[in-house]
Amino acid sequence: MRYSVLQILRQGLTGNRGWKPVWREPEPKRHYDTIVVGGGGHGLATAYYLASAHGLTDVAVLEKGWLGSGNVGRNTTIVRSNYLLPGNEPFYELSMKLWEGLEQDVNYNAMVSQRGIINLYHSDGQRDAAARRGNAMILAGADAVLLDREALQRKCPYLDFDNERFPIKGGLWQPRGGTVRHDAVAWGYARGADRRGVDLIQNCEVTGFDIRNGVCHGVETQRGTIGADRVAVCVAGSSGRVMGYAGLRLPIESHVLQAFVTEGLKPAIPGVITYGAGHFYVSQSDKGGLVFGGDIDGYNSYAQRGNLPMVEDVCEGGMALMPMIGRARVLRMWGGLVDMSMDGSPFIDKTPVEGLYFNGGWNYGGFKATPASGYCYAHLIATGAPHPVAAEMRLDRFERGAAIDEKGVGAQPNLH
Amino acid sequence: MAETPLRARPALDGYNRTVGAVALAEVSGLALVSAAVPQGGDEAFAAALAEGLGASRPATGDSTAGDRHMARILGMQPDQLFILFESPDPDRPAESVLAALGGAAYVTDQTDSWAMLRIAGAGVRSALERICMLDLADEAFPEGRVARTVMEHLAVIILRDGADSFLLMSPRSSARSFLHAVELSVLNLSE
Amino acid sequence: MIIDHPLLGPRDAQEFAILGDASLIDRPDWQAEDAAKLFHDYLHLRDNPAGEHRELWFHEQGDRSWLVVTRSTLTHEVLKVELARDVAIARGRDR
Amino acid sequence: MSGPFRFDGGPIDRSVSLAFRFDGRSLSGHPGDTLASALLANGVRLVGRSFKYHRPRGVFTAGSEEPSALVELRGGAWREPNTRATVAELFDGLEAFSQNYRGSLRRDLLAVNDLLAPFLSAGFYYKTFMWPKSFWERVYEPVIRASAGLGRLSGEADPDSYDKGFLHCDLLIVGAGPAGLAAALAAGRSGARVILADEDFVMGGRLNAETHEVNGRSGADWAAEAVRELASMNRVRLLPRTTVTGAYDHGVYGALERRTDHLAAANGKPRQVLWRIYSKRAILAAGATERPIAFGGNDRPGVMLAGAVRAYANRFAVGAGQRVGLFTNNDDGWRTAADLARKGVEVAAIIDARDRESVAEVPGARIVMGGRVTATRGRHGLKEVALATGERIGLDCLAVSGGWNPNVHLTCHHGGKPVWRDGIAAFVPGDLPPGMTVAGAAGGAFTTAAALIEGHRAAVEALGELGLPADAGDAPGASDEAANVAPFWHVAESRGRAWLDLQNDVTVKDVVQAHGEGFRSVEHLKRYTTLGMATDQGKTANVGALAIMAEQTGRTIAETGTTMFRPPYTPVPIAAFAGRSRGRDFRPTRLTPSHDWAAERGAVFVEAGAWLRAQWFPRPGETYWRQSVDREVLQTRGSVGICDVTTLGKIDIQGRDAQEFLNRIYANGFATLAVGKVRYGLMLREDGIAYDDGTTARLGENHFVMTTTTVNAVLVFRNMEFARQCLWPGLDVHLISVTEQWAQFAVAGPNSRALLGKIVDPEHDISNEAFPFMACGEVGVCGGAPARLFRISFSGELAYELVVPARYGEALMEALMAAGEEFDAVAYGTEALGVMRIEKGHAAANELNGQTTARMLGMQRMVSKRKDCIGNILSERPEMNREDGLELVGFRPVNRSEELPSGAHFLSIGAEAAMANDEGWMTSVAWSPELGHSIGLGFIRNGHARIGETVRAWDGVRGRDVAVEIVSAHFLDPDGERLRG
Repeated sequence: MRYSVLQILRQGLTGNRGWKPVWREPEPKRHYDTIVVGGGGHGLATAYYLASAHGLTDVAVLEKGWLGSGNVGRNTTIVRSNYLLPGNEPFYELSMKLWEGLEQDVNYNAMVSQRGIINLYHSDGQRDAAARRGNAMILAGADAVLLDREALQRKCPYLDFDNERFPIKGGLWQPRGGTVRHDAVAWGYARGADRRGVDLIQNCEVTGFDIRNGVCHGVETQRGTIGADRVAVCVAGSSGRVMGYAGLRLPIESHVLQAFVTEGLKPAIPGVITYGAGHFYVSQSDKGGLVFGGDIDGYNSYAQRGNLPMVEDVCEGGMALMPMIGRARVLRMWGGLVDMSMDGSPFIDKTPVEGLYFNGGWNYGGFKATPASGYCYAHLIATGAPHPVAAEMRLDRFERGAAIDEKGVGAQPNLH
Repeated sequence: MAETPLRARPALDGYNRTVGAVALAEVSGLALVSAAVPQGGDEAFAAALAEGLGASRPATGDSTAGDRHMARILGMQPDQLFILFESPDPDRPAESVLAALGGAAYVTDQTDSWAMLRIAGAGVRSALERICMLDLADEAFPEGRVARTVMEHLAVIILRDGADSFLLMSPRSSARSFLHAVELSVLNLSE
Repeated sequence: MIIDHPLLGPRDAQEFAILGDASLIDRPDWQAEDAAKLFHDYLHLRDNPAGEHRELWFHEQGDRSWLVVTRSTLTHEVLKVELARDVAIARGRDR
Repeated sequence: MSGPFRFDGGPIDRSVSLAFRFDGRSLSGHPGDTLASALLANGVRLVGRSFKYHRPRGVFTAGSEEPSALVELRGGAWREPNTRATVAELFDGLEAFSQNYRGSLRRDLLAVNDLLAPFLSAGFYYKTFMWPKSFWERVYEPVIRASAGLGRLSGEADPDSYDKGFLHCDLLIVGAGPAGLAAALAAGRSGARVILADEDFVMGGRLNAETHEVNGRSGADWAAEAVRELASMNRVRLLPRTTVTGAYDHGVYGALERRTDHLAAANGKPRQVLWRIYSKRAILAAGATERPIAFGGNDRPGVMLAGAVRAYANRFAVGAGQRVGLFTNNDDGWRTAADLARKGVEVAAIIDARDRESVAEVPGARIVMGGRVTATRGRHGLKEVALATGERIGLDCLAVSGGWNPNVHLTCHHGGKPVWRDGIAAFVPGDLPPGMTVAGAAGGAFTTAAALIEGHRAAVEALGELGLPADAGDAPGASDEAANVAPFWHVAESRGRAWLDLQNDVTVKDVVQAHGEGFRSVEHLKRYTTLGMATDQGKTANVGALAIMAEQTGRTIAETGTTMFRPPYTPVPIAAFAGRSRGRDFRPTRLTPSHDWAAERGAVFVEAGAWLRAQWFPRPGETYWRQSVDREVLQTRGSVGICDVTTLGKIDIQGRDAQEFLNRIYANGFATLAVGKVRYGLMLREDGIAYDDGTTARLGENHFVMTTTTVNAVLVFRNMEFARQCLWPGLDVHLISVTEQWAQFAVAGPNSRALLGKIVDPEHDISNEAFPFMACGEVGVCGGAPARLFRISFSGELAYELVVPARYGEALMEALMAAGEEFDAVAYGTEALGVMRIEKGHAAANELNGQTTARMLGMQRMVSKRKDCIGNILSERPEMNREDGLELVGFRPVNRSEELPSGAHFLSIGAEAAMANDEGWMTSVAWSPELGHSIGLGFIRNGHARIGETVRAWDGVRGRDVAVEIVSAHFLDPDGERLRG
């Protein structure tokens, strides 16, 4: 069923009883060409691009819960390609370009909304770093505008420019940045993959790998062993747990990142704002809630919940930056399981086990990477070679001394 | 030792204010010296402490009183103590401690590192509960108890030096922010 | 979170800074044949368990002790707290 | 009586009238009223509009679960959107406005959405608005955004203040209804430290809303007496108006106390206090929330929950209608009819979905057992209901009860999943957070008697677990009420839309459609339809919707499960979480010893981390910052300048093994530093990256003092403690920060020695011979003040750093300036400091940004390979030692009049501006007044080999492109003659 205005009119006039299921609920086959482990955003995108870009449709996505229950189901929805380092920026810019064509590509409105993202600076040193970053972005084909205080004030008059502690001096603006309705990304990719023949299998947790003589032949699941020529793991916060089944240790720790949404409000904040003197970033959803977040709690956790000190820290940043949000009420807060890597950058790579692939280490920033992650992972799986923009995202980079450390804090995941 | 013509400025400029039942006052004139115990030197240190200051060594988190120089010994870290006392030579308190302890500890002057503020009075714990995460109830934090903690993003050493009296110490450079935090806690509760 | 400090009793985790896996105590021998690999693994690779995790916490706003906290990463339950110095000595670290 | 809907009696203080305004209309109520009860008492039924279809909405509940009666409270900067009228305490002068409409509340233009409802079904927006592509941001989305949302922020800074606080207790009791009060009495009488928190402004919970008796007296009276007794206990803390919003780890709870929201003005006191409660045990006695039944047109103002109608009658003495009906599936609902009838309200009909005999006789009421309400009528408020039989009954209020849901929310905050209990047709708590027990209705014990017993018992058990004495006496007693309930979720015979989520406009049809489209897990249902995502988080909506999904899938409700409840229990203002930390108080401010001195001289200050530092000192006539900075640089280099450098981290290091320890902390050798000498040190992280540098002086055999950069002071100390305690616990070394202890001043320039000669007491020889470059020692200054002198130089000039106890810092600054008058000494700020260090090619924060190797800094030979030190091994990794790696060099513009852009990237001449050709970047730039042109430092591939080459400093983000020449980073005095002179 193709979605369109006409379809809506047709269905509306017939009591909305004719809508078809967005995806099938197939029984797993005994063998697939490729199994993607993890039905979050990246896994679904990988399956979609395996089918749409490489014609590989003998593919199953195995999801232990419900489709989209990964971090694509709980994040702050920001998309941007404002990275600094050559190992990252071209990859995120590819992702941005894919976002820009996503909805027409998958025939699903994911509300890709390019209302812009601004990272504020508060000192000359931060301005210099912003300029360096802006230049790196433009060199990689992205867009960047360095706003001085006056230009920024025209765009965002509600910020506390004269904050008595850390006055705002300007910002680095990426006009093409913005937000995307996160669940719809999962559903759009799922629907696109399903329509191309990919089996999406929910409530099917992978409990082990079938590895013989260093070669992976499939996976063990709650619903039995399923064979595959290639197994592509894509489980974000569960990376350590799942790859442990294959005996692999990773440069990754699982942490908790909290995020927040307020009650619905009439439009108050047009784009995405990121504070430069505290841990706080915010946007406003189309429903009206202020969606915001900050730093990770800092301790290793699989519990998907955080604690009060970080809640307070984030809200302190918000109040220092834009005290007009003080009377907006936090409606809901949640904790996501994030796969923090040793340099804050991800991995899309083969593993020492033949036929076993790994995608992870997305830290707290995996959502924006969803399309490129799927695209480059599919490229690696289908062609055997890394996609050029993901060529630095290798598991051996620490041995080589080629960390991609945007923040410059070294091999301590809770600082990234 | 010559008396220097350099004017000493107290960290809180001699602040002193009473709001309702709570009195806030800067404590000045006391010296503070840290004493680190060399590895393997615990016994020598205990003996020197008894000999030089007439004090026993407190456990970490506790304090003891000495019988010389009004000294109070604060157990700050497993191998480090603070000695709060009236220094015979206010400009060289570390040397005074070194003399008293006969080299049984590595000493470092901390007098100017901390702004010292005493908060006392009937409402004192209600005011402190707005900024201090420690349990200050009698059973949990009796007189003589000491802790380093954090209040309103500031490092603070808190010593209970009376039933309704606490000595607070916070880094000198942020003394004004610290005073503001404590003062506001008192004001927020006042009628 | 509350860390039950072995010397000071229960203290709010907000007083602490967290480093990570307690295996960071086991710094390799710099003169080992394969020191490069040992240091790489030591600094970068993690068991990252979903369950009991031994980790290093620094009581920065407290008594400045480094602690080894054994804690469940599934429930956050704290199972054991030790002075890291004692752990290090027990693991053979000295000078 | 203050209106036709107001009864006699009840705990409402009629001796005082409170004037208030709703949408500009002047109305009045009494102390004890909420805004909702006062509106109902005044006959106001239309209160707001729903989120999506803009349907009329009225008061639906009497508590914090309210989905419909949301208002903007107060005006101006105090405006508080989406405030539940049902919990807003009335005060004199209260002003409230309805929200979410265009035009007027009665004639909302956006109500057109309701007519288009067939085309706005669940998830319609995912299926359209995709063409043309560019229309999303420009056309569709702005329209959607403008019509979505609910209330409006004021757009002004929140003018109130907020506070935080920390409380400790043996037992936290959440909720002061019968279970909570019984628990508090038992624990309080036993002498335990107890905190009893309740979100209401009157403690007692449902006892105030019902006519039950406790210990032979009215429940409300018993509750009031219990509260009085508890208030007299000094180890019991009562927190009314306090919502426990979240259960965190290890017995920590977050609670929001509303301290001035019931007052006309906060009078400078904190509006709300966010408490962090440390509890050893907690009892959840949060009661239960009634749920509705879905039927056609069940969203109309006048359709209310039965328990709420009862609460308005009994507690607020307000009739929610004048001709009331009841639609129920349980016995409890019948109490509403009985209580209203007792108040003299006309109860016109009782429709009970259960096909059984009538529960009670209610005079004048038409009783329909096995009945169904299928539809309602009334544009802005209920006028009539229709039954499945076709019968129509005129009503202005329909009280609906579909049973009660235990308030399990806090039990889920650690991931516990509620479990379905058939007997009460409701979810009850599953796994509990450690230390928590549940008592009363929150656990499914719906009778008052059971709540009292459970509360009492829970307290006694908690004390037992804590090893505390329990001397609690007997539990209070109450007469048990019948509580038969038969699950009944929606009226299948309804043809019109039947609402589940009143605020977000989710109807039974939406759930059916979601199922048809494959969105069948509860999470998919929620996300696809927006069920339960409104400000009430679906407190009255979720279970009904789950039941309908269960019907669709043919599974039980238990199998269907429920979505996660997460904090906060009710919404909390962002400002409350922030407390005082905003504006000036966002973070502490650190001031240098010479701050006031500098401020008096008009210095411009700059934030450097937590510090405020003097950036430059403008003099009269200087209109542009660089005039001041150039003067400060030239005067320093020409004669002498003084700069407060107290912000540097300082660590006192002592011990028999202090030297060996330093040798392992620093990458360069420290094994041979003599007493009385200073050495530059470079610190690596274990990954081999250079992260800090500074100097360390040896003051004695076992005594060193280290300086770190300002920003890394805390991290360096932490890392050194780690090395000391965890890596080499056998070394005798001890650390203590002395950053705050010492005021430190750089005295730099050719006349610095002469100046210091006037300050340092004469018995100390500071001649070049006696006190050469990199010497240090303890001295006296100004006639005996203790001081330390270090002969080190960041400026490249003959220079010293002079250190005195912080209390003398300000006076020393004055003394230095006075002594320097004859040399025309100048105070210089961070800007001049920066210029001079760039002129000397010294790396600072812009270069040491955590991505820099010693090799990039040209210091690879300093990293001693003959010793163990942090970072040594991993600094040898191949990619960090590439032949064509980045190297720090200097840059100057080919056209000397051009200014260099910091942050520019380097491209070879003729190379296209693309990432593949990126060769590095400019880290720092300055105007060198001595050279008379702009200079820069930067990292560029193979820099040293390319000195003399011209490249582009490409700064596309600012539209600039400057031809620059690669030069040595040492722009001035490359051989360092000045500093040794």
